[in-house]
Amino acid sequence: MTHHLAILQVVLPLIAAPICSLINHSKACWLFATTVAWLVFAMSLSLFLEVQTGGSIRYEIGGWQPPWGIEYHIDALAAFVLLLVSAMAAITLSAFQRSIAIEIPKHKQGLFYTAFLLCLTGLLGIVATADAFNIFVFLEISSLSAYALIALGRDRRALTASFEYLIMGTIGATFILIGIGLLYMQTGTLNIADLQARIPEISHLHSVHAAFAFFTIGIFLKLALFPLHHWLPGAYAYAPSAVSTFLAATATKVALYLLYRVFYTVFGFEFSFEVLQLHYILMPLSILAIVISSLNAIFQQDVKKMLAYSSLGQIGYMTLGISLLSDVGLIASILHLFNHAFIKGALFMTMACFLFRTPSMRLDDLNGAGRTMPWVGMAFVLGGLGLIGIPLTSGFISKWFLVSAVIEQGHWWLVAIIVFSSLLALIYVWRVVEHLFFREPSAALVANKQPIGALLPFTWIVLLSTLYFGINSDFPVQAAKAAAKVLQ
Amino acid sequence: MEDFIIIFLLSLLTITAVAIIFMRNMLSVIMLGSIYSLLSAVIFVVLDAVDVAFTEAAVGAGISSVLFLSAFAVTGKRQVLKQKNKLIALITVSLTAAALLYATSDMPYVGDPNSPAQTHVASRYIEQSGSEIGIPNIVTSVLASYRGFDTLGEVAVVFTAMIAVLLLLLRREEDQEIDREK
Amino acid sequence: MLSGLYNYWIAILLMAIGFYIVIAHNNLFTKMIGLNIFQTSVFILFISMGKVDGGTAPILSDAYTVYSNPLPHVLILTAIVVSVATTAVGLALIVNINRRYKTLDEHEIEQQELDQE
Amino acid sequence: MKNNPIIKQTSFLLIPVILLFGLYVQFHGDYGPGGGFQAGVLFASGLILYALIEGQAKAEQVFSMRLARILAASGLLLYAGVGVASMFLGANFLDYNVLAHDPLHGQHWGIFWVELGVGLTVTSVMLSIFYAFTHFK
Repeated sequence: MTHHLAILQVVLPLIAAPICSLINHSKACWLFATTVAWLVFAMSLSLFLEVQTGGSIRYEIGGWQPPWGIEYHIDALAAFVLLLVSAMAAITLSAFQRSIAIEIPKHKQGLFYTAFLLCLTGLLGIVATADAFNIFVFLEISSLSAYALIALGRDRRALTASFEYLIMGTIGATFILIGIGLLYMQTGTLNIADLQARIPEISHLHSVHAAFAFFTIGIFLKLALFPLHHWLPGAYAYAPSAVSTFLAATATKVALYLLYRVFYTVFGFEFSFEVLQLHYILMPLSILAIVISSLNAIFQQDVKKMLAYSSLGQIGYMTLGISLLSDVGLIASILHLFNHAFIKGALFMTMACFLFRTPSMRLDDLNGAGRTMPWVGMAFVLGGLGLIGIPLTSGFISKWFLVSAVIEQGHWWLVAIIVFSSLLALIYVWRVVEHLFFREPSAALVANKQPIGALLPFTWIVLLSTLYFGINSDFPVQAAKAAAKVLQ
Repeated sequence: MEDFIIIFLLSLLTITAVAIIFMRNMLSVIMLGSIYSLLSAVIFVVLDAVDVAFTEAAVGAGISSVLFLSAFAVTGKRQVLKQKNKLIALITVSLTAAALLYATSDMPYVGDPNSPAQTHVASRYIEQSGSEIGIPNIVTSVLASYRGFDTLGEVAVVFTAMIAVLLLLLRREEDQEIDREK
Repeated sequence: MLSGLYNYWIAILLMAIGFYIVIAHNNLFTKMIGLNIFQTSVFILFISMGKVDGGTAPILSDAYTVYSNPLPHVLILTAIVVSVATTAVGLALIVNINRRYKTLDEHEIEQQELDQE
Repeated sequence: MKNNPIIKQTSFLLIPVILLFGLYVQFHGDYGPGGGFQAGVLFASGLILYALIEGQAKAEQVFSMRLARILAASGLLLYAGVGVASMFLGANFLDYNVLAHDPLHGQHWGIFWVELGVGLTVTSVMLSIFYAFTHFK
């Protein structure tokens, strides 16, 4: 039975989604979806352990051997990302029941959980599959459900943000489809391992170069890498709290996973970086993303939007790690993917806690909220420290790896940029802290005793795990090293 | 002969697409979109993709148009059609088209029986599906069996679309309050 | 044969037109139609690469021996479904945007959002 | 449109033909062009035509929103269920060979059920999306 886990962890939420739509009762759907998410997490955990000891797992769907049938391939990198996605899904669903009950109209809650499960299915499917076209199909499952989930935000700007995401996302997916088409035209296959074997012989072809360009731009769009990031801040800022938390922690991470897969596995390191010299584009874009997004974050009045801009900067760190072309850089990138998912998840969770009592996420509405809700305020401070990259937080570990990779290459000026952007992070986190703790709370806020429920303990669990990984970083570092090894 | 049919149909398709750019009336745009789908369906028939043609005709010219028209009925008839960002659009589009034209320089010709696309994976479907699956329509064999998991994903996409549309369009009293505020 | 690449050239031209409509037009409705044209042109690209000279539709029969490639057909069947699903979700969003903004003009929507901040 | 006798009479002749053709396409997909998806779209168009001619209320008596939602979910479950069934019979997910006493029959059965699932889901999804748009006024 363990042999089937590779497919089951995608099929289980896929089967659960229609059942959830049939139940269509908010409380029952929540219980059902949460149970499913934890089961999926258990499956991906056992897959992860199995891959660590026994090597990667291949699964031939329909019993057809690849490249004729579709194959699943779970290697150390895929297992690591699957673990991250399923953990965040289980935590989000467990923590946000009350928040969802408040933010989503009651008659839509059953469908909300259905869409959430579908989004989870899509994200897991992208990671697990070893077939280029199958990636496209699951990408669309996750995107379509994400558009709907984002549009459920109370603010009407959620609708326009979601529409912009839909247009950009569809263009991105269609670009990826064109890339798949061009590769199929020249190789006759869709299986990733088969593509990997065949591309070196035809790497001189113009169509293969064009395919690479289409893949790159399509994935950059999905990843929201500067300058293709316009859809992201609005989408994260106006989405319901649960959706911002889940997507911020997983969606761009899965896009980054796709980037690793396409650059390293499908086209191969040699083609991507030695023939086409991709890093000459990737590095400047990463630096611009880091600097400009951090500057943008400073001037935001809405804290969720500020966090979204900060995410854009953090994506820059991850792609910067890739563009250094070294083993340490790649490990730093994968490690930051993992650590940042937890830190950003925790920060969006604290915002959801505040939203129980404050009217909005604007800075002025948060005045004094840290004093009336000290546990939440403390959580934000700790999460913010992780974001800046203070020692003893997990954010420090991944930045440490990144800085050592940079120094190894002798790019001292890059160290200056990383330090500068960390200072910017300090400024934008401090602005929020100042409003939370050093301003007088409004009378309405003091009087508001709305209970927060399970969200607060879960916020702290996520937060403490980031602190734990900051002090004892063995687990993420070993997993990231194993994952990086797969790509070499 | 077949070449001329294709060239003729592709030219018609181009004319339709160009007309859509300059059209000022939304209803005509929707109708032209429908004609565009129908024409592409005919092209698919000429290119031997009968299943695809069937689907494109039913979906593109049928269901899509019905959806566009029902959405159009809800959003109201008065719509100003203007163009802005012309320069940015032209630059982006030219770059994309240039990348693809660059790619065509070493593409196998349309119809080439020895191109990689025809000889590698696909040849097994054509040669073996009769004995492995036992049904004449190879497209069905590949769709439902060899690549059955893609089709499961496709059904999930359709299902997701329903959930998404219901989430967006289902309305109850609490939702209608927003209308009164505005 | 005029040229073996004619189909691809036209597909690229159509793709450019569709893409242009998506970016340049200010009306959200027209953007969706542009997106449809863009996607359909990609379908033509795929189906053209599956054509085999002298072949017939890939339905086995004793009368024929040469068949066109069924794999691109299968992929595009899925892609058509994905495209109609996207259209449905996009239109549902448009209908909602029209309700809350009373316009579908991108420029007017931006103006209203600036006023809101 | 409802009051035009010509449109009404023509449609009443057309609707049964469309529905029958839908059934034909569903079950003849193995031999000719077509299959679950095309059949589902055809079936849905027949019902949408009925809704346009006879009005939404009457159409929903025939095929209610609730029924559409249930059938959409069951179609997807049917498809995935075939996959799970082959898993319980000791093969990989969606391996139809084990569904009957010999592989060819197994493939036949597998494809039959899977296409039925596609048809069910597509019909009901297309219909409920159409309903959702017309309800939204």
